[in-house]
Amino acid sequence: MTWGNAIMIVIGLVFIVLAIVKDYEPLLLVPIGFGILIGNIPPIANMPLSVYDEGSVLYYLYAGVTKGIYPPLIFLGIGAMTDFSTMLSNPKLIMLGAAAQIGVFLTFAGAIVLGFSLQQAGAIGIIGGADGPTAIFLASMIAPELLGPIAIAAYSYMALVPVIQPPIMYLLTTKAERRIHMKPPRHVSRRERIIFPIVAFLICALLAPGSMTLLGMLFFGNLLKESTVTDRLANSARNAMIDIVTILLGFTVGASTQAQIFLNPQSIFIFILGALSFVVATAGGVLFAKFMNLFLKEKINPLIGAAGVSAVPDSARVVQAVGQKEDPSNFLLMHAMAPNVSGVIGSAIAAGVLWSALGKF
Amino acid sequence: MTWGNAIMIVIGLVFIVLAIVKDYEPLLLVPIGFGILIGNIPPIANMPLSVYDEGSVLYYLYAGVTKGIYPPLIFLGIGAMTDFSTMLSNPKLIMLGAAAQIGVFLTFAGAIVLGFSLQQAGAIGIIGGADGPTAIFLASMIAPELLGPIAIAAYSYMALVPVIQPPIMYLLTTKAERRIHMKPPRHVSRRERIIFPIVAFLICALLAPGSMTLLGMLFFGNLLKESTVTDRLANSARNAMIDIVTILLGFTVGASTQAQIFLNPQSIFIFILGALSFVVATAGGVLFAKFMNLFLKEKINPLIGAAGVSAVPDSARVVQAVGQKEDPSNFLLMHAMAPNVSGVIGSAIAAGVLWSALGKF
Amino acid sequence: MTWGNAIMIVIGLVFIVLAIVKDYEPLLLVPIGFGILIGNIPPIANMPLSVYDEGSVLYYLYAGVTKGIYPPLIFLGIGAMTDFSTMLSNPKLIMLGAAAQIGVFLTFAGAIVLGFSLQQAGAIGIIGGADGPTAIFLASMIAPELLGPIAIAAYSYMALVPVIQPPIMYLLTTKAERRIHMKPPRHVSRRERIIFPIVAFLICALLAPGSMTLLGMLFFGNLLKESTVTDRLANSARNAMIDIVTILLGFTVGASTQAQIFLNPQSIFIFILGALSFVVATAGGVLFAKFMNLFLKEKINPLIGAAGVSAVPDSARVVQAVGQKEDPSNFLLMHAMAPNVSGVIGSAIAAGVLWSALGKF
Amino acid sequence: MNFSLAKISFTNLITPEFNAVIFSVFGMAMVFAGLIVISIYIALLPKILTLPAKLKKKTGKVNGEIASTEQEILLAIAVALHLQKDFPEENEKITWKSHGDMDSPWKISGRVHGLSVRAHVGRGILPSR
Amino acid sequence: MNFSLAKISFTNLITPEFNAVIFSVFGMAMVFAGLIVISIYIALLPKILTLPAKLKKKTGKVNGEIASTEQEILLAIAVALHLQKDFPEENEKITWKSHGDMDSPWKISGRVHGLSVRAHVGRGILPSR
Amino acid sequence: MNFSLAKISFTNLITPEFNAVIFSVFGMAMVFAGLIVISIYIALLPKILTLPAKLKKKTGKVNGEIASTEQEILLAIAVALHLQKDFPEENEKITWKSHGDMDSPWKISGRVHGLSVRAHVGRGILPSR
Ligand code: NA
Ligand code: NA
Ligand code: NA
Repeated sequence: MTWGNAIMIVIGLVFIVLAIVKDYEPLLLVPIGFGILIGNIPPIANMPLSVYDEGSVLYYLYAGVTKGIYPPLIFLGIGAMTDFSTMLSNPKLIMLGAAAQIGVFLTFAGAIVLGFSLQQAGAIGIIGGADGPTAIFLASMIAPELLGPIAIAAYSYMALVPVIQPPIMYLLTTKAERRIHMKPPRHVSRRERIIFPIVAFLICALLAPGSMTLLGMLFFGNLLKESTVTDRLANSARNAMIDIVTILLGFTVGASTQAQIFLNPQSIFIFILGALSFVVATAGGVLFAKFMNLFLKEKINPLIGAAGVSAVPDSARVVQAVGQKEDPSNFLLMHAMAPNVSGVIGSAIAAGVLWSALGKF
Repeated sequence: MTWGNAIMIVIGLVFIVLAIVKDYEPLLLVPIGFGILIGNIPPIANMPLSVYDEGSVLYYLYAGVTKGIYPPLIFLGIGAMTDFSTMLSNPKLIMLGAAAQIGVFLTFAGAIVLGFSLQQAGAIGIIGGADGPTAIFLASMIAPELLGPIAIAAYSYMALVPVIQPPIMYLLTTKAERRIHMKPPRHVSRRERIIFPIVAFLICALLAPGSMTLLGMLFFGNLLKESTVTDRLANSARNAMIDIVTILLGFTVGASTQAQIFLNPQSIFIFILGALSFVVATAGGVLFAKFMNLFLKEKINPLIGAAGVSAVPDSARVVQAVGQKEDPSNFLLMHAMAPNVSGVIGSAIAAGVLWSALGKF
Repeated sequence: MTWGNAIMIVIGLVFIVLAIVKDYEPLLLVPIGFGILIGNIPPIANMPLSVYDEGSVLYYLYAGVTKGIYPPLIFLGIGAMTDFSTMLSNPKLIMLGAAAQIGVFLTFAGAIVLGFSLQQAGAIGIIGGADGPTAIFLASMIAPELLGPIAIAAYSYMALVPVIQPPIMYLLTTKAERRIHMKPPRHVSRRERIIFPIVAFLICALLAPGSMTLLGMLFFGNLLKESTVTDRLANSARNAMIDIVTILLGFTVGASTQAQIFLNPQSIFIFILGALSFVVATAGGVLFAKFMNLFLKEKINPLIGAAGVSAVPDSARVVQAVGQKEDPSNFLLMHAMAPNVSGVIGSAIAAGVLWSALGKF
Repeated sequence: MNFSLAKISFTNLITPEFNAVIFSVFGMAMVFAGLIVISIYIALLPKILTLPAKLKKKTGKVNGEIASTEQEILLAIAVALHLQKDFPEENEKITWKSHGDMDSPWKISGRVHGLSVRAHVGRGILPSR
Repeated sequence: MNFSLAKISFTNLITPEFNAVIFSVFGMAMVFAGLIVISIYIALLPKILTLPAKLKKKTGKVNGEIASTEQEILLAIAVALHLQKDFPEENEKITWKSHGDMDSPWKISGRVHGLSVRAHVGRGILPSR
Repeated sequence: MNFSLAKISFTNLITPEFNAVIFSVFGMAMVFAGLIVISIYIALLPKILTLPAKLKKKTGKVNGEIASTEQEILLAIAVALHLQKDFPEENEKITWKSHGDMDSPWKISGRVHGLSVRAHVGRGILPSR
C-alpha cells in the first residue's frame, strides 16, 4: 500500500462522511466514496480486479462509463423527473442558464493556457457546466485519459455548491438586489408541457448535433413523463433505471481513482481549474441577471442567476437559502428552478459544440 | 437536412400525436416516434451519433435489437403479466390463434413473388404475426438489413388495429353472428395455471425448437407469475424490467429509421405487404371461427377470430367494441383473450419454423 | 432427444416442484429448473440457441455468469437487504462463520485427492461455502469448465439445507445443549451500523484482496442501506436490480446444464463432494460452538453453529426449527443470523484466498 | 500525460490551427442561440396553441363528446358487474396491460369505449385537459 | 437491397431449391400441430389432475395437517411477541428475505414452522390451495 | 475433463509445486484472521464511538441547534403555504429530487434550511440520531 492509496482512501472516507453527515449530494458521493476505497486497495499483480484490468468485473461495469452509456441513461431518468413548468412560465430566465456557461469556455481557455491539449481542455472546461453526467460523457468521448479526475472534480464541486456559491453571490449583489421579490409564475398547460420537449429537442439538435445524445435522452424522458400515456415507462425510468445506473456510475468512477493514475500534477490543475470554473459560472449567471435588469421593468432577483450553473437542484436551494436569509418572506426556489434546468440544457449544448469541434474522429 | 429526413421527422411526430391523442399503443409509439426524431437529425460526418455508427451510445443500446436480446426479455415480462385462464378454460378457442397465422405465410409467399430473398420474405411475413417483439427477433436473426422497416411496420399496424380490423370483421360476418353470446368460461384452478406454462413450453419447443427462445421466456415469465412463490421476481419482470427494455427497444428501433436507409421502394413494399398481412390474418381468424361453427353445438362468435392475430390486447378490445356496438349487452373481451394469447404462441411457432428453415447458419 | 436430455428435463421438473410444493429456495430453483428445461431441448444443428452458441441470446445473457458479473450485483442487492445488527451486537458469534469454512478447505483437499486439478478443486471446495453467487463467481474465474455442475450443486444443497443439516445437528449435540437459551442481543446504534460496512470492507480487502469484488459489493450495498441518505438507491438495488439479475442468473445457469456437457462422472463426483462439504461445514460450525463453550461463561447454543455455513437465511431457520422442537419457548432465529451472515463473509474471504493462489492469470 | 510547467503560456490560445478565443466566443454564441430560440418559442407557444381554438370557434364545430361521459360510466358499470359475476377472483387480471398494477376494469372499459368513439369524433391535435 | 420490379414473378415461389408453397403449408401445419397439442393437453388436464385425488381416496391416507394451523398461529404470536420485546425497532428486518418489503415476522414464523412439518406430512405434487 | 479413477490418490495433496494441506491450513487461518479482526473491531467500536462524546463534554461546546427545530417548522409551513397558493396542482414536483416519490415540500424546506445552518453548526462526525 503506497502513501498515495492511503491518501485516496482518506478522501473516499471524507466523501462518505460529507454525504452522510452534511447531506451533500449523497446519491453521488456515497457510491463514489466507496468506489474510491475499492479502487485504492493495493492490487495483487496480474489479478483482474480494477476497472483498468480487462476482464475484471469492474472493467465490464466501468464500460458504461468509458463508452459513454451511463450518462445518457441518467439524462433519460432526469428528464422523466424534471418539471420544466417554471421555465415555461418565465422564458426570460432561460438566458441565465446560457450566461452561466461562460464558466465552461473561460475554463477551456484557461486549460489551454496551462498547456493541456485542446481535447483535454474541452473536457476540463465542461466541469464548469456543473453537470456530472455531461462532464463524464464529454470526457469519455474526447479525453478519456482524464475521465477519473474530471468526474471526481465535477461531482465534488457539485456537492460543494452550498460552500462555493454563497460568497460570490454576496460579493456581486447588493442587499437591495437580494431582497427583490418576484411574482409567482403563471400556470402552464399540459399541452405546453407535452410540446416543449419535442420542439426543444429539435431546436438543440439542429443547432448543435453533438448535444443530441444527451438532450435527446433528457427530452425523451420528459416526454414520457408529460405525455401521461406512458406513465409506467417514465416511472421505471426515474426510479429503478436511474438508481441502478447511478449506483454503477458512481461506484466505478470512484473505483477509477487509483492513486497511481490519479495523484499527479495534472489532477491538481484540473481541481484548481474546476473550482475556478464554478466561481466563474456563478459570477456569470449573477452578473447577467443584473445586466438583464437594466432592460427589464419587472426586476429579476440577481441571486437566481447563480442557479444557472445547474447542479440541479442544489444551486437552486442555495439561492433560496441566501435569499431567505436576507428576507425570510422571500421564496426564490421556484424561480431559481428555471435557470437551473436551462443551465442543464446550456451545458449540454456547450458539450455538443466542444465535441463536434474537438472530437478525434 | 434532406427532404427524406424532414419526412421521417414528420412521421415521428405523427406517431407521437397518435399515441398521445388517440391512445394508440402509446408505450410503443412514443418511444419509436421520439427515436425517429433523433434518428433523422442530419448527422455530422464522422461523429459517432447514430445507431449505425460503431462506438456511439445508440449503437450499444441498439445492440439489444440487433443481437435479438430485447425481444425475449419483453416476452419474459409479458409472460409475467399474462393470464392464460380464459385460454385454459376454453381450449377450442386456441385454434383461432393458429388460423390467423395464415397471414404470416401468405405474406411470406407474397414477398417472394415480389422478388425478396427467402430470408427477407420470412422476416416480412412475420409482420402478420402482429407481435412486435417476434417480428424484431426474427428479422434480427434472418434479415437484419430489413430490421428497421419491419419493426416500424409491425408496430404501426399493431397501433392501427382498431382502424384495420373492424371493416374486415363487418365484411365477413352477418349481424346474427356478431350477436352470438358466449357462456362465461369455467373457473381454472391454480394447479392448472402452474402446470400449463411448463407443458406448453415443452410441446412448442419439441415441435419447433426455433420458437424456444421467445416461448421459453414467455412461459418462464408466466411460471414466475403463477407459481406465486416467485412473486417478487415476476413483479420486477413485469414492471421495471419490461419498462426499461421497452424504452430502449422502441427508442433505438425508431432511431434506426434514418431516411437514407429507410426511404426506398423496399420499405414501401414492406408496408404494403404488412397491411395486407394484417388483413389476411384477421380474415383467417374470422373465417376459421365460422368454419368451426359448422361443427360446434355451442356456437362461437366469429368476431373473436379477429383476436387471433394477437396484437395483445388491442385486437381483443376491438372485438369487444365491435360486438358491443351490435348488442350492448354482449361482453366478448374475456372470450377474445383466448385466441389473442394463443395468437402470440402461434406466431412464435411460425417464427421458429421460418427461422430454422431460412436461417443463415 | 437423448436419454440424458430426458433425465435432465426430469431433474428440472423436480427442481420446480420442490420449489413450489416444498418452498425450497423458490427464487433460485424455479429459474434454474426452467432453465434446465430450455437447456435440454434437443438442439438443431448450427442454430444458435444454447448458452454455448456464440451469438445466441442465451449466450449473451449467460455472459453475466461467465464473466462473473451477476454474482457481485447479487451481493450488492444482498448487502442492501442484510441487517448486520445481531452480528454487531454479539461479535463472539462471528467465529462460528469462520469455523464452518472448514467445509471449503476439506472439500478442496478431497477434490485434489480425487484427481481434480488445483483450480477445479478450489472451485468445488467453495460449494461448502453454501453461497451460490460466491461459488459461481469463483468457478467462473478459476474453473469455468465446471461452472454448470458447481452452480447446480451449490444451489441444490442450499435448497436442501433443511434436509441435510438436522441429522448432523442432532448427532453432534446433546439434548441439554440444544435447550440452551441465549439472552437477547443488545441494541446496536445507527452509527455502528453505518461504520461497520466501511471498516469491515477495508479489513477483508486488505487481508484477502481476492475477496474485494464480492465483499466490496456486499458492504457497499449495506452502506447504501444503513446510511439512510441513499435510501432510494438501496431500495432499487434490493428490489428491481437483484430480482432481474436473479432471474437471468438462475435461468442461464439452468440452461447451461445440457446433458451432453453435464452428465459425466465428474459431475457425479462434484455432487458427492458438494454434499460432503455441507456436512463438514455444518459439523465444523456446531463443534466449534461446543469448543467455544469450554471457555465462555454465557454458553452458546451449539445449534447456531450450523448457521455458520451461511445459506442465508435457510440455515438460520433450520436452527430455529430444531431448537424449538426441543423447547418451544426457545427462539434462536435472531442469534443464528449472526453466524449466518458472518458465514457469507467467511466464504467470500475463502474464495478470495483460493482465487489469488490458484487463479490462472 | 506529458505535462510540464514549461508549457504554460497565453500563446497556446491562438495557434495557426485553432483560435481558442474565437472558438470560445462562438461556443457561447451557440449556447445563447439555442436557449434564445427555445425562449422565443416558449414565449410564442401559448399564442400558437390558442390559435386553433379561435379558428375552431369560427367554424363552430360541435362534437358529441358531451353526452359520452355518462354513457362511458354506464358502460364501465356494466363491465365491472359482468367481471364481478363471472370471475370473482380474477376480475383485475383481464389483459397484460391491466396487470400493470395500475389499470382497473373501469379504465379498460373506458378505453374500450374510447375505441368505438375515437374514429368518429374529431378532437384537437392535443387534448385540452 | 438490389431490389427491382423486374424480379416480381410468381415463378419465384417454386424454385429447384425451395418450394415456398409447400413450405407455407408445412409451416401452417406446424402452427396448428403445436396449438392443437396444447389444446388437447389443456382439455385433458383437469381430468389428469383429479386422478391422484381419486387414487388418494382409495388409500385413505390421513395426515396431521388439520391441527397444525392452530399451532402455527400460536407459534407466530410467540415469535411476534419475542421480536417486539427484544427488537422494538428492528422487528421487521430479520433476514434479507424478510426485508423484501413483503414478508412479516408472521410469515417467517409460518415458514419456520412449515419447515419442521414438511418432512413428515405427505402432500400432493402440487398444492391444492 | 480428462478424468479417470486412476488419478485418485492421497499423494496428490502434496506435490513439489503445491502443498494442499499447508495451503488449506493457511486458508482457514486467513478466514479466521479476517473475521477475528472484524470481531475485535466490533467489540471495540461502541467504546470508540463514545470517546468523542466524552471529549466533547470536557470542551463544553454549546451550539445553536436547540431553537432551530421550531424555526424549521415555521419555515416549512411558510413554504408549504406558498406552494399551495401559487402551484395548487404542482406543489409536489419542485425538483427532480422531490419527484422521487418520497420527498414532500416539507422535507425540501427542511433541507433548504439545513443548508443555511450546516456551515455554522459543528456536529459530530456522524449523526447521533
Ligand atoms: Na450547467
Ligand atoms: Na400473433
Ligand atoms: Na458461507
